[in-house]
Amino acid sequence: MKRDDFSWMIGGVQGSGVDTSANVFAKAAAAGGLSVFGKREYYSNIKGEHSYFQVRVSKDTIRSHVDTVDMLATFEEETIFRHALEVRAEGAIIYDPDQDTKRLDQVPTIEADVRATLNGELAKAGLSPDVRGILELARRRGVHIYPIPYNELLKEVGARFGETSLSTLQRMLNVMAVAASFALVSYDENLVKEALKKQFRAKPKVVEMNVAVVAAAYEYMNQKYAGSFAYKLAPVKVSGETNLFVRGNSTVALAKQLAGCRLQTYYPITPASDESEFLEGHAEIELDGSAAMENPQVGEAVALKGKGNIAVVQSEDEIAAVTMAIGGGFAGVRSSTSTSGPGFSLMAEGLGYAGMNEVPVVVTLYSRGGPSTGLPTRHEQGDLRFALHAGHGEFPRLVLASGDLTEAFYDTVRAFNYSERYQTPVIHIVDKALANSDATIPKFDVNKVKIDRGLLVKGPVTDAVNGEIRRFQMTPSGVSPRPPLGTKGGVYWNTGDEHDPLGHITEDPTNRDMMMDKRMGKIDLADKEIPMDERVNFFGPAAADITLLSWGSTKGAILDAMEWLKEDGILVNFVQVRLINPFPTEYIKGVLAKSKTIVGVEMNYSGQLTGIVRERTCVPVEQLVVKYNGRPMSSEEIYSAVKLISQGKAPKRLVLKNGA
Amino acid sequence: MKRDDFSWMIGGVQGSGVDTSANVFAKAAAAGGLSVFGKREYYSNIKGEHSYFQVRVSKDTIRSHVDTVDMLATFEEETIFRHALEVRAEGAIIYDPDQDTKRLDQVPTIEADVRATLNGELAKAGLSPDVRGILELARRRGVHIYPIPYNELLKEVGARFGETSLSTLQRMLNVMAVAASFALVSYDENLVKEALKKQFRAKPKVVEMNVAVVAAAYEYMNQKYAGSFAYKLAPVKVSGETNLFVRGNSTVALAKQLAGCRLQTYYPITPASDESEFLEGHAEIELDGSAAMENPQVGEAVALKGKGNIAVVQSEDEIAAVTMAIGGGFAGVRSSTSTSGPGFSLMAEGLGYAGMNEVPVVVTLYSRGGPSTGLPTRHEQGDLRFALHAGHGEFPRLVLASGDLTEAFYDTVRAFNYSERYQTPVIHIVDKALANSDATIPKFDVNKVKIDRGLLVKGPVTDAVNGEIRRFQMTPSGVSPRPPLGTKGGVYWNTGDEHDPLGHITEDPTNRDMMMDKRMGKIDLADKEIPMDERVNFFGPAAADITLLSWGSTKGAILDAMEWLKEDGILVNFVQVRLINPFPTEYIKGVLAKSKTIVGVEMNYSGQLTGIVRERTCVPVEQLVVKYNGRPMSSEEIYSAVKLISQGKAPKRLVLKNGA
Amino acid sequence: MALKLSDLKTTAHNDWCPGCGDFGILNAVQMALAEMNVDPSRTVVVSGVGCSSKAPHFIKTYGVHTLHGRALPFASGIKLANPNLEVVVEGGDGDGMGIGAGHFVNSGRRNLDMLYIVHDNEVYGLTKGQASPTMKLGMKTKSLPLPNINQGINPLMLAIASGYTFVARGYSYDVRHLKDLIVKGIRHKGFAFLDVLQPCPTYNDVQTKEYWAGEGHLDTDGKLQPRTYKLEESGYDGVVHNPDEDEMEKKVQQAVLKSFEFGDHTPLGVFYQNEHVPTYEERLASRMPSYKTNPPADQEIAHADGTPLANIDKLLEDMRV
Amino acid sequence: MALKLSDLKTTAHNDWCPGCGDFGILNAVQMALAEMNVDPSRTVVVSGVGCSSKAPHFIKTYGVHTLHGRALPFASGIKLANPNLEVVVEGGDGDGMGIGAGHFVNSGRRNLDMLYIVHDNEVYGLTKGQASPTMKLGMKTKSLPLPNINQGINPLMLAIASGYTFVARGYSYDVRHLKDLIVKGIRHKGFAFLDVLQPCPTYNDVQTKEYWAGEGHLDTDGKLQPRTYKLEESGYDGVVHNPDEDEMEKKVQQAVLKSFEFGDHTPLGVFYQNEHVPTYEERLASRMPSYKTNPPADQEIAHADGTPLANIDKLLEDMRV
Ligand SMILES: Cc1ncc(C[n+]2csc(CCOP(=O)(O)OP(=O)(O)O)c2C)c(N)n1
Ligand SMILES: Cc1ncc(C[n+]2csc(CCOP(=O)(O)OP(=O)(O)O)c2C)c(N)n1
Ligand code: SF4
Ligand code: SF4
Ligand SMILES: [Mg+2]
Ligand SMILES: [Mg+2]
Repeated sequence: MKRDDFSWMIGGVQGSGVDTSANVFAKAAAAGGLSVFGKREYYSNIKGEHSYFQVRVSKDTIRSHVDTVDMLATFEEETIFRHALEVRAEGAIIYDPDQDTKRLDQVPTIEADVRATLNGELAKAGLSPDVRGILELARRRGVHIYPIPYNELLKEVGARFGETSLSTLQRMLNVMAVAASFALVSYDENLVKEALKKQFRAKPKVVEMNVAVVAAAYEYMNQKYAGSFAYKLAPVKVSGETNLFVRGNSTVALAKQLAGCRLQTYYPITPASDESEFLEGHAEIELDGSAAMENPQVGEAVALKGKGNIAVVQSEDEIAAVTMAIGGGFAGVRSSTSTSGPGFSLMAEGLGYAGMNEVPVVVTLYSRGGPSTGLPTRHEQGDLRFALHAGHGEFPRLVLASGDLTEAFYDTVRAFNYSERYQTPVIHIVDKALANSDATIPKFDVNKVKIDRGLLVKGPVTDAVNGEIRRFQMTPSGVSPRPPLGTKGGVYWNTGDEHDPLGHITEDPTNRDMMMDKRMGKIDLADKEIPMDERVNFFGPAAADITLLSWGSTKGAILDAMEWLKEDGILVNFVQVRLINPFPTEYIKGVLAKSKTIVGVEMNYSGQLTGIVRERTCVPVEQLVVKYNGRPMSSEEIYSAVKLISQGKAPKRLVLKNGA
Repeated sequence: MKRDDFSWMIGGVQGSGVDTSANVFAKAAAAGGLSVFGKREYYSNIKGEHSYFQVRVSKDTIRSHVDTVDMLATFEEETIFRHALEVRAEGAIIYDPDQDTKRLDQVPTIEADVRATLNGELAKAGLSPDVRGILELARRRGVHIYPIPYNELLKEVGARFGETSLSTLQRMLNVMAVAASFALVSYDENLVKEALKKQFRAKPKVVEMNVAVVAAAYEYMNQKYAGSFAYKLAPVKVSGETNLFVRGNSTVALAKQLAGCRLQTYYPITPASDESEFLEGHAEIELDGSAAMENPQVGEAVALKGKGNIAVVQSEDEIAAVTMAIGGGFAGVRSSTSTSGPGFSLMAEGLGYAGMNEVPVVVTLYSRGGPSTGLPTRHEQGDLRFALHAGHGEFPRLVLASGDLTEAFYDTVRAFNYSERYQTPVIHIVDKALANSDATIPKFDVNKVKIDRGLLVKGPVTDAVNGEIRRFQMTPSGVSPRPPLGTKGGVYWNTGDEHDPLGHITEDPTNRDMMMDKRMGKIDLADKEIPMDERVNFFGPAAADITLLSWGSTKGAILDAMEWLKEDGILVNFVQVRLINPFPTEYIKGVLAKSKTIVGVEMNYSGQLTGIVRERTCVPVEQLVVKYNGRPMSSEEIYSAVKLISQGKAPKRLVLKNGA
Repeated sequence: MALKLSDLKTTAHNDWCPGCGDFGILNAVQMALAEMNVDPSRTVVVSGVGCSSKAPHFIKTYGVHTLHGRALPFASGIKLANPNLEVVVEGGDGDGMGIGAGHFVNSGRRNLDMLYIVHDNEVYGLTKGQASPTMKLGMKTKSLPLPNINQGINPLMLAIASGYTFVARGYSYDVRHLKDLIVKGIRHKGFAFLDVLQPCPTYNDVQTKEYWAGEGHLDTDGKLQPRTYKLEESGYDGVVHNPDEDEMEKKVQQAVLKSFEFGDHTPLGVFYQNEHVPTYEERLASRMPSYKTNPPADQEIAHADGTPLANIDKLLEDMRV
Repeated sequence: MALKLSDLKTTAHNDWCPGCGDFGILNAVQMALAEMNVDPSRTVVVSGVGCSSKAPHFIKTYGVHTLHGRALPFASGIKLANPNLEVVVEGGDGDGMGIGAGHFVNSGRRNLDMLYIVHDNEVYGLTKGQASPTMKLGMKTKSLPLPNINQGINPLMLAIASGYTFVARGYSYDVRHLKDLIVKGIRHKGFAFLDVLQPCPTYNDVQTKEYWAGEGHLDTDGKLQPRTYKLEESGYDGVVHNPDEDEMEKKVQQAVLKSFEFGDHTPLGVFYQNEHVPTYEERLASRMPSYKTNPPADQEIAHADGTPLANIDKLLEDMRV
């Protein structure tokens, strides 16, 4: 396994600018045409706990994080204690020599267990339990240590701007750490400065000072350490195609705007609310000017009515969030709500109501560490089975799960299309590892996006009898024309009870059978209609020794690992299931029939997809690779796991445990 | 197929005493040593809609209803219109000749579809669309029609008691219909009178009048129709063993008292609330006097403190119901809540919390017709998958489903034992067909009931360190000693977040893995410990042509059908899964390995258990018999279905459709 | 074309008990809608689950019979998506203030322009007469084996505390007066709450029609004294006339004090009305003016060929590296 | 043995922001428990989810950190099962009156003998500063991109409307006074509600410590005028002294009127207290006397050999055919 990339990490106290620095780092790298993948880890806390950000950059495409750290940038002691020993031999640690004497027992936020382990290692090595000791331990393992006198340098810059407040100056510690890092790998200083300008766009004064900080850091590092670090990071020629640097939440929000979602309800919850807040911040929507030319009616409407808009509503709880969104669906508006596990648990009853009344609604489920409150800011794919079965009784629902940020974008649009086409709820799972990861991806091709509103009736109904519309009339496909509430020409009813075609309650057994067949039949219809390329991805050779079977955010790490495995001559292919319901049974059966060793790879305890595969195909998937410690799978872990499996050395249930 | 039993039906408007009459009928039959099975069908309505009760009695054991009606007792027109054509040839209809001219179109509660069908049949036969017409149609099909002048007879009885109010007298219409029915089959008049005395125990005046009504009806029928109806119903010698005549809800309530459930929370919902109301009506609990002798300490407590009691609390919703019950579990009290689908949907989050904090709690899930509000008073087994997966993330739970009233009793006790032994929520599914069915069953053997409180710690904790108890300490079994809140000797914490052994929040990945393994491992432990005879029932020959695979209330109908199938020489066996989680995988694999045709029999659309069997065993169950029209399966339907399958004539998914 | 009362009736079979107070409320709603000459296909009646919540099936407008306790958020979603619809919400007291209490309180904070009618029968009708949240502590109806173990809440005070800008009480057997209140409630700009005393003859044998008519409550001449009276006739004025903080506070306080009267001397009518609080629709429009001219339900989202009408180029530009 | 304050502290790491008002409340709770010399192992602190709801981990009694919005029913279950435990509930304003509003209202109707302390910071702290239900319409904190779109509720009035028999307000930086209120609330026979003004320096830059201390609110001498005052010092008496309907109603009305004061002149102290309403425990005991002598948690349910202690023979007899 040969990595040809650069894995950089920065850490610090929650609220001290760790995010910003990682962003600047990533943007500077992306501006140089590099591929970037960022991963953030933080506690369920507002201020004070440790958080860290790992950014991996490469000239080739990368889609995941690795466990190895090539360079660790720090400006306080906790990050040193926690991460110094993760840095690889020949890697680098940048730190503030003022911290040298800080002792491990002075950091209350480090868990007792972690502290004990470190103390043990230091004692064994005969080193003092302080920053000096831990850095010495790292040095003995071959790590290069780069002290940089942050405060001194900052004061110098400050002096030039007449800024003497140390606490103000220290807000730039993070940028200095970034610049020092880039200086060590001789990255283009201007790209860093450009990134800063973008980051602090609205505040020219801030930009100016930060740019000066960058210069100072470069100067110091070049003078002191020029050539001492072997790895060099060079920008690459940017191809014609433009890249975006995006985060999962925003990607989904953007797609909702485009898909025509015009009512979004939410109750705050990690990691879902960022999406709603993005939408709220962009609630008025620009409309395509070409509309005017192409379709005079639309053009007139645009001219007359101005912009589009999305009503983003913070509700009192998730029961209200989902039922309000269903209300929007009733009114003919594409509506959705976004939540994560605890909120989704409260939506079960509402989902069933939407299924019963054939109302389109999209629930974006940001899956995080469960059960219960669980690990609110950590990773897991633990909600798949629940998404499939949430709600009492039987009703149709589609469940789709995205594997990366690009898929999350297009899948969001599809979720709305499916929900209107099949007039039923759609659950779109985006796991935490996508929601909060930042990466460079190719620009979205807006022209590829098509809106399909299914049998939505626009304009007055003409076939009402006695003013009554047979909303739930039987049709060959099982889908009935859907005039929204407010449509002229008649009226109809809706009820959570079993109902007749008008929507009135009836307990008649014959009608019951018809209605159940109508509703549940829509899943068979979807199974027939939805093309396979929206449902499954297949990677690698048609025949292979090992077939990986997975879903969701593990995609990136698997693809990255597959490249290394290929170099090692291990023949692996990979089926990524994206539409879990209706399940692509025949396709999967076909693939698995050709497989030798099938390996279920999932970030949960029980291998939920694997269970679904067994249920649908009766193919026993006997090798599992699972992880449930709250940390996402790295490409290295998957690489090692598959290697072990290929050597016949893996237990049937291999549990991955990396991550801090 | 030869039925050797008597299937009697009575119908009437909701609130007009249909239930009472069926009860009297059943009790009179049971008092004669007969086996009784009753089934009630009613609308989701308070007053005015049609309801009917079918009571099947036999000298042999019976466990289900049949579709055939031997005798229909009516006292108003709607029952005649709805059920006259269900009566078999040579069967009987008792009716009030005052109704003769009542027209079909005068009964607004009959659904348009039903009316149209009847009108069609009458027109085809050239008959008038009234009571006279429909009875004539029945007569042409070989049914005996027995008019009885209810009001006249009632007035005569009234006169003797100085009661002239017709509306008061008409409250006895139902009893008169029962008596007339029994008279026709020459059943012992005294047994009917005894049953009345039991029914109206508290009201001697009412008993007296009703007894007179019985006498009058017998006299009239004997005089007029003696010997005209071929079937005779005779009491049988009652064996030494006493029988009970019970209803599902009360059975469960009784078992909760016995099991030591001392906190029951509920929010009203059909068909669950009857159970809570029964408990509320018997909130003070007699204690076993022998306690005093056997264990002086207990004896003293009893003497000192008086009776036991159960706090039954009506909560504001089901979220409160389940979380309150968990609160009771925290305090060391056996606690439970009872609900049906819509309420259960609201409990998903609470269940996960109980799983995370290892709190014992029992949820009795009365499964009714879904999805959503669905068919609130009708039957379905549609919640199995949801019960298995309700709640985000992964946590242990046990799911058990009872097949008949006897099982419901013992399973209730087991549910509490499991929940304390494995310190986790237990969902006990009792489907509507059990909740509201009445039957004679052998008296419960209270001596067979054992209470197992698992690792509950009674008395002060002695191993607290610094006053802190390691409530979630690691143990070889995964189960930790459980001192309830309030235990002296220390304190500990609980949280929905991932936690350390003291119950404090921690996001440490190593602790996380340990805790997940601890919790989820309890299901493996349960799988090892719970004896197979509590988990599966197996009926019939070890090897058979057809293996029926089912769960829940279909048990009775399947067993009854098997007797007829045996007579026909069709070799059938039957596996009834009672503990769905942990699933008895190896056992079921073993059984299915020996099976030729495996048939999943379920009262839902998709064959939920069948899916679980495929998931766990990878055995494809390719023949389904399902029913989802809201009506329970009859033994006759199952008989015919299996027969069809044995002849190779059944579609792979056979949908049963009987019932009104 | 004027709407006739009969135009608002459906053929759906009504299965309420004979003598149920729900009938009066149903009539009043239909009379109000007819009087206002609403367009049935631009009107939506939303309900929860309970006896009372079956009402939409008997009214020939769009009807949405939702989940137990959730009528308000469903209705809010409909109104938010299409603020041009007339939305009336109906439901039981258990539905609204038991399982639905959280939505009740928080919907008051929003002030969407809708009307909410609660059928207040002090019991859970459809599940057979358990005590509802409006039943007083210790009261015993024929449906209760033992006296009520919970305190009852005062729905009017709760509504005022929750921020409803129109708070009134009607009586289901005073159909004309009730009809007037419904018209006022619909016309009110903001969220109107209307509590309706609704006898449930099947389960509640305390607050019966006869009780309200004065049974056992005789004046000195031995004549029945009705237990209700009209606020309007008593000189009470609940309306906030000017956008004035002081007047507002005084009227709120007056309404709270008035809401304590219950039992032998129960006021009917408008306790409080304030149209000077901006509606949620107005608040949304102040954030995004196009909400008013181009609300969600009116928006086109796609060209004829299915390509999206939204233009996200600017946002994409922000994300460009 | 007297309990020391330090006995009530845990070693669990406290991760609240520096300067958070939660610290003051935590101290006051610990001081109150120490003063009352409670037995920590007979005391349970129950909370929901939010910054404030982490409190139990810092208090060395039994602690139950539950689900968002569900602290009250969890606590009720514990108290019902073991009425001899001292149960104190803590939680955020979002937790209690947003998602938890339904339980808030309906718990008032029960009047279990517990204390509920709400950390009222007008924001959702743990999810980064969204407006909570107590924030007034139009208010803008630094965490909000736009002014608050919902009306705020008055938690005291809501509590009174819901039937709480003790309603009070404290301030987290007046720790001694707050401690006294907590002691009173715990001692109160019935359900006590205590709203505590809790500055959240991270997200709420309007109701800060400085704001309450009088920033921008000067008297004629230019001195800071604190924005809070003590009811006790103003001659206000919220206590119902006699079991008298009239006095009760007057005191309720007085409390409602007093609850309108907020902002520049914000009362702290006991608004209302009435011990003449029977507690839920008493109501249960009046139905089944053994509940008092032998509450659920004290009951033995099995003999030593596991056979049940309950004797259901009589009930079985009723079911015999
Ligand atoms: C989640 C849920 N829980 C319980 C029920 C059962 N249920 C149906 S109606 C009802 C109460 C009805 O009382 P109310 O709202 O006062 O209406 P009323 O029947 O008195 O008009 C209940 C508890 C339900 N449908 N859904
Ligand atoms: C069902 C559910 N929805 C949402 C959340 C996310 N959540 C955690 S804390 C919180 C709000 C906290 O606000 P508040 O109760 O006022 O407490 P504070 O943090 O201000 O002390 C929310 C919405 C959750 N944990 N559970
Ligand atoms: S139970 Fe009461 S509320 Fe329900 S329909 Fe009958 S009378 Fe009306
Ligand atoms: S966010 Fe606010 S409430 Fe939460 S800990 Fe920080 S200061 Fe306190
Ligand atoms: Mg009601
Ligand atoms: Mg708060």
